[in-house]
Amino acid sequence: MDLTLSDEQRLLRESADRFVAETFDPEHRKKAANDPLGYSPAIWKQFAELGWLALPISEAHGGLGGGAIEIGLLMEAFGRGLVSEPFLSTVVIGAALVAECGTEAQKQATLPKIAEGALTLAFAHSERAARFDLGYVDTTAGKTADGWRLNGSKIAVLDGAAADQIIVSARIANANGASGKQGLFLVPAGTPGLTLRDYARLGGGRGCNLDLKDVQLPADALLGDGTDALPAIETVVDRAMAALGAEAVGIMQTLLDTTLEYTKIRKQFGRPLSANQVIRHRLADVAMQVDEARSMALRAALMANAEPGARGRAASGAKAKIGKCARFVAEQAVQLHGAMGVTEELDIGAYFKRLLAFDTLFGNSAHHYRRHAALSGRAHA
Amino acid sequence: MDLTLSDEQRLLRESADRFVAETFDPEHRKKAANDPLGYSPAIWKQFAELGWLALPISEAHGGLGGGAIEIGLLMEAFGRGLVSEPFLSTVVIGAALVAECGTEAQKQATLPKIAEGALTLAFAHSERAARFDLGYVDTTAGKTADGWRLNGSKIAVLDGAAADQIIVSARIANANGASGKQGLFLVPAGTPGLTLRDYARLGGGRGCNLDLKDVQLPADALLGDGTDALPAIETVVDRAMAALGAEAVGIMQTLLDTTLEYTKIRKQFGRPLSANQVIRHRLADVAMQVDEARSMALRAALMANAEPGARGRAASGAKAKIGKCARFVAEQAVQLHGAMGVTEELDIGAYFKRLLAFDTLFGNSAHHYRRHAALSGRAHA
Amino acid sequence: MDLTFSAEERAFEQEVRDFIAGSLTPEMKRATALTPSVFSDPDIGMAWQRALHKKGWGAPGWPVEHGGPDWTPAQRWIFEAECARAGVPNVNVMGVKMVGPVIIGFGSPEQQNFYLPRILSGEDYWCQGYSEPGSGSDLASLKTRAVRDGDDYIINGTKIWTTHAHHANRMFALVRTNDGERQQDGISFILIDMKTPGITTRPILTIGGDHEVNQVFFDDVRVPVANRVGEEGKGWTYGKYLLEFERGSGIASAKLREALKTISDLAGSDVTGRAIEDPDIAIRMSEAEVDIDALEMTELRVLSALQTGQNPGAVSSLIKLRVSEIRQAVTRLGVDVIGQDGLAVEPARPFYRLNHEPAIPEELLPVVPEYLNGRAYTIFGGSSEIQRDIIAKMVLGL
Amino acid sequence: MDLTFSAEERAFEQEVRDFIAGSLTPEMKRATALTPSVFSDPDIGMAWQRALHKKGWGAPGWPVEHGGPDWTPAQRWIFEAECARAGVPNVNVMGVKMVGPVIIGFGSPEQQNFYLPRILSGEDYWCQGYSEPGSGSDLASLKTRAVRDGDDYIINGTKIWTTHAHHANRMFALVRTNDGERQQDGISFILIDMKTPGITTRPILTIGGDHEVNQVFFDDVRVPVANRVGEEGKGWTYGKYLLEFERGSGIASAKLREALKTISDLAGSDVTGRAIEDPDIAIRMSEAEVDIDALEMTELRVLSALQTGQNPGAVSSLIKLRVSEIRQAVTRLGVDVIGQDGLAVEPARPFYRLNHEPAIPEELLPVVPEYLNGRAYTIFGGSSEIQRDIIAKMVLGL
Repeated sequence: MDLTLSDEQRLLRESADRFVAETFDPEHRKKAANDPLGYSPAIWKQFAELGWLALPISEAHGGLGGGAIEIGLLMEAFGRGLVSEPFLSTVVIGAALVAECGTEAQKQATLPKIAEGALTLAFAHSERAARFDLGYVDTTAGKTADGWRLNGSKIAVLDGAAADQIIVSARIANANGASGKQGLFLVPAGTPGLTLRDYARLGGGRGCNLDLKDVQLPADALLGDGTDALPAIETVVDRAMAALGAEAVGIMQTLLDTTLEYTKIRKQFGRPLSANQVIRHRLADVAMQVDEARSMALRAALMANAEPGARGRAASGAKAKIGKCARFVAEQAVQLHGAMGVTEELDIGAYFKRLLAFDTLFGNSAHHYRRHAALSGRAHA
Repeated sequence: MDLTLSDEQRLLRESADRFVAETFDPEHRKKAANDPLGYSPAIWKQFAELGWLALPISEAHGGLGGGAIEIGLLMEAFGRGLVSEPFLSTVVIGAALVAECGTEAQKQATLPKIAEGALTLAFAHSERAARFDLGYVDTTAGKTADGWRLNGSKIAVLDGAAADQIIVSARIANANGASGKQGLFLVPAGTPGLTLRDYARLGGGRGCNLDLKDVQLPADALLGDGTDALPAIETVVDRAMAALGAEAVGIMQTLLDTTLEYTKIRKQFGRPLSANQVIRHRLADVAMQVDEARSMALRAALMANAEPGARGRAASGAKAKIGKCARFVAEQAVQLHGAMGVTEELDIGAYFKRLLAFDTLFGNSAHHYRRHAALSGRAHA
Repeated sequence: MDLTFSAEERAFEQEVRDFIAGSLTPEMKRATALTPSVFSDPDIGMAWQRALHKKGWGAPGWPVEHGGPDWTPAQRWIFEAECARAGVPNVNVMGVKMVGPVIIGFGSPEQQNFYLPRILSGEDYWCQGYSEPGSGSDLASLKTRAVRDGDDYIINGTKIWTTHAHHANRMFALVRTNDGERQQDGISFILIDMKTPGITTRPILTIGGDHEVNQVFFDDVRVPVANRVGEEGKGWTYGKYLLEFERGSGIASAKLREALKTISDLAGSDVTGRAIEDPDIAIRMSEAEVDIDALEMTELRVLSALQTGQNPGAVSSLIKLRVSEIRQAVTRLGVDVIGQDGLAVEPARPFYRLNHEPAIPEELLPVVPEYLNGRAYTIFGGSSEIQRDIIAKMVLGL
Repeated sequence: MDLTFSAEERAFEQEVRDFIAGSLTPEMKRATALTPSVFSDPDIGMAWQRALHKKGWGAPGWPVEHGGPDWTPAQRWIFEAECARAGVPNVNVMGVKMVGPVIIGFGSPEQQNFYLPRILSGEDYWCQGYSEPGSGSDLASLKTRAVRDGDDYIINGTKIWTTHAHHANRMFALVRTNDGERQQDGISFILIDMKTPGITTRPILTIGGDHEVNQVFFDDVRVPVANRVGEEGKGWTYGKYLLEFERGSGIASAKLREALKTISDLAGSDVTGRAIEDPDIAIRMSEAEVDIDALEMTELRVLSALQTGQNPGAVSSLIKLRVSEIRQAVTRLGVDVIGQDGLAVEPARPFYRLNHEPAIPEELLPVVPEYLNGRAYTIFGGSSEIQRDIIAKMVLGL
């Protein structure tokens, strides 16, 4: 039982905090917001040089073999700076899906490249009719003479337009044509039949919706051997939620710090806002919720390798609780900034929106309380 | 569109307010709490003399033909005084069930007696396994040579021990022995096979659990002709919830008034509690919720004769919303009274408990939001 | 006591419905639905104002001698409810509901004759110059100064959060003409032609990405003294009158019910993966609906009191708080209903005249901006914190 | 970073389990489950204290030279968690966790030699004389006065909310020995034999119907000066030390988890009509469980900091607030789980020794009284309002 950071972890945190503080200022964010790519390839290169892209990849595949705690340290720093580089998509999700499902050849072909910053990935899984159900996929993969043919539509593909390859989930048709288990397919950008509707993502970065119309892929586009991919998807998404939780904690801490500062300086009726007991108590509640969120993100990271039930409960619990805290913290930060809070003049708005996006991603708070209840055997939840 | 009181209604309110203020003081309540009957027959007689027991009974049966608004005016006054006389059980529910389901002979036999204060009723319907589902009844009524035989168990029978007759719901066995629709049976107190476990009721008055073991009844104990009683039960319970809502409003208003007074007088750190902005805002919220509850109780009363769907939505909406407001108002009244609030030294505790009982009776807030959603066609609620 | 309307009122209701059916174009309706704001763009809003004016309904709250329709409170209720149900555009409230009543109450006959018809007809478009940087909730501390110079005032200073200043040709403003003992005493109420030299506006984008509010700068702006309403130094009184007038006039429940219905329809459709099947969504819809029911009854209680000539009393001051909270709950529900499609930001405006296909279905576009912009409900017009201060003091006597 | 315990710690865990299995009688367990209070009746609580003392575990937080077991923070965690899981009675915290540490920190060797063994053995039962009518959250304004008379103090005044004063044979109290410039300066910390002439107690029934707290009156009560702990006028400092000591010592998450499990088991049983099938109940159970998870992690972070010799810092002051809120949520859940059976009031005490059959199943009896009595969690020991004042000032520097 030791919740203190190792020396390596402390160093990682310090370097991440420093790099983010020096690089991701409001000026930079404004530029990134207008960039069609949504992030800076030059900075991505620096991430690679700092070893961050190699962090969770196994040493056998050119990585550093780090875990959820290290990812969390980086993500929290990224949250503080509203970093929009596709770290989650490429490293936390993409690389992990390849590591979980891929054949050794597929791992060798992708993971070292990711580690050195030469390959970006995106994950196209959600569909509109699925809402937040990871098990619901209508996109189909039909076997052809020399490979696969994919048809369907995906939404909420993070960083899709910037990805060199998109990992697309599809239901593999059975011999009798009925749809069967899920498979994951590596689809290179620009493959014919692939249509992206790219958009600026709430809170920074890009996203897209994706149409697949008779997308032809070679046989080895399928990750692994055709085992149902859903358990691996659940594993990776549980860990991604832990990472997102840490990012949210960084955002919330920044909102708390900024709001504390603002209420001390801003005067109304001849005295600082922070002289109002109602505002003091509100800020006490905000601080308390930031602390609770921090505990839950840490817990989800520490449970990232537990058995699926415990891991899922920790991940859903964290996502649900942090989502609830995030709403409160974000809404109060805006409220306490008054009229300035509801503009794009201050950074507050950008942080607010990133937290809103956080709550929606991979299922909102209500969804994850329900999943938590179901995983806890409360059957009718 | 007129929401002002008629002259008669104003008079009724004034006389009820006055009578309650003069009669139901803390001294009286302490006595009533130790009374095995739970209320005072002398006062019940006065209720009759004031015409209150005749209020909603039709003129053809010795009543005054009043409606839900008049009931609401009385109930709000009763709430202010924490009245524990069995008005709800006998008049609002009992008489209404007889009026809805009974044959003309049954009405003639009971309603005039109720109006003149010579008969008290109770309604035994809830069962432990039913929770809040009015449609769930396991108690059975089997046909015998000369009547009925009832078996089963009931809980939460309000004012059961003081009732001259108890209206018991039971499922009438079909010819093939399978259980069929619900029937209501008039069971005189003391009928062999009837076992009451009487208890002091949370917030005042008495209640009991009831066991029926081979209770033999004559053929005319069944109210009406054997039509399924569930729709009538729903009608009567919807109206009872409107009446309870009005009572809750009276309780909440009293808690607000008392708490306002207390926070002005009680000093801490050299100034009144009410000088604290946090407490001022809390009281503003309490006042707002009392006002919302008042609106909802009125709405449920105005919709008491609407078609079942609209009536049910208004009643469930009122029960749900007032229940939520009641919890907030009650908990804040105690909180703001500090240590004194969590004792039996002040009246606050009794009012608090009556609101807690209100929320539970006929289904709590969550149950009625769910019923509201279901009645609104939100199917999966 | 009863909730039903009389036969005459029912007939009036039908007249309103017929009018709307004949006047509300599909374009107006679509534009209103796709505008993530309580303010319609002027081309849409003023088209509707002209239709209303043609019918004689251009200013429902005004006295008949100034062009009001002489409605009972019940008629106003019916009118507002039907308009909400039909989804009509919003007219220029700063004209019809704000400066109009002040001019009627305190303006000179010349001012009345000049300005009121132009509001009715939609010829003038007004904005409100109240808040300043540093003087938001604490409005009386405002610093924009009007110095007398012959028959003119010379105005210097700045106003902020000025809704539609970039569309308006006129502004009514509170300016400091004197340093009274109390801050409130030196304030005057003045009408400003927005084309006067020395006025510049700077857009401020809202958190939802809309250009709705502005900062307005006054640099030696010369305004005739004749443009002052009422007495010099009494502007605070007129400004407060306006707020009171405004408070009694809105019927929010009908609009909230319509907003909820829009979200509810989305939740029932495939475009959101039938979000309504999520029990959290279904229950929260009932919670919001019940909250609207309670608000409606409170509004009806006020209406009924007005109808019978009584003073509705303190209850009306609770309404603003509830309305803003319920609005936020409804917009929040919208965000949860559209789920991950809410990630897509569409920066172009207006949504009803995009010249490209949006990334997500059109009807989903306003949902997140409405939630984001709606954070202002509990801030603008007196923050919820200020409202609770007021309720504690004025309603509860604390 | 990891959450697992070492092999030594696992072995200790097993030792604790074995001890509990061998010492906790079914009667103790049943009595604890049926007591709607955080305070066990003394016959139950002190039986457990004796068992602990026999094992050498009578005062886990004390230094080893005074009879403490010399545990690491992790061992204390394990001990508390196992005790919570097993549902052991509560010992006399006013003795072991409150006055004990003060006597250890500031008492004379004579006081230490006399009182500490009697706490460990369970021979003495202590109550706490802090609050007075009018001096609750504002404790420093207390008025009970101790006037020096030779080798005695003569005490006059009254204390209120005195838990188990009717069971206790000793009280530690804050009394005013001087009118200092600051209110805090004239307060002394004194140990009082409850059998001293002039002491009377009046029961105060809690809202849940329990006799737990009292008002205690002092009428010329003569107490030796030798019973004062530490210096005259320094009582406030000792009292604060006690509160800090107390704050770091509790591990609340394990008990909350157990309380939730009790409610959860009821919800899954026929005795509540399987309340768990109500989705509202199921979701709120998950909400409470997740809140407890968060609290547990926060407590573990504190533990881990203590373990490595660091100061856990401000986070510990947030814990009291969360614990009280979560406790209330869990007791509230209990009320909803038992539904209409909650209407039945059972006035007799204790529930585990009723001499009649209760109207509702025995295991449902404590549920409503626990909720009712639990309203005090956010009031006693510094109300939530006071806690937030403190957090704003001490944690946030406002």
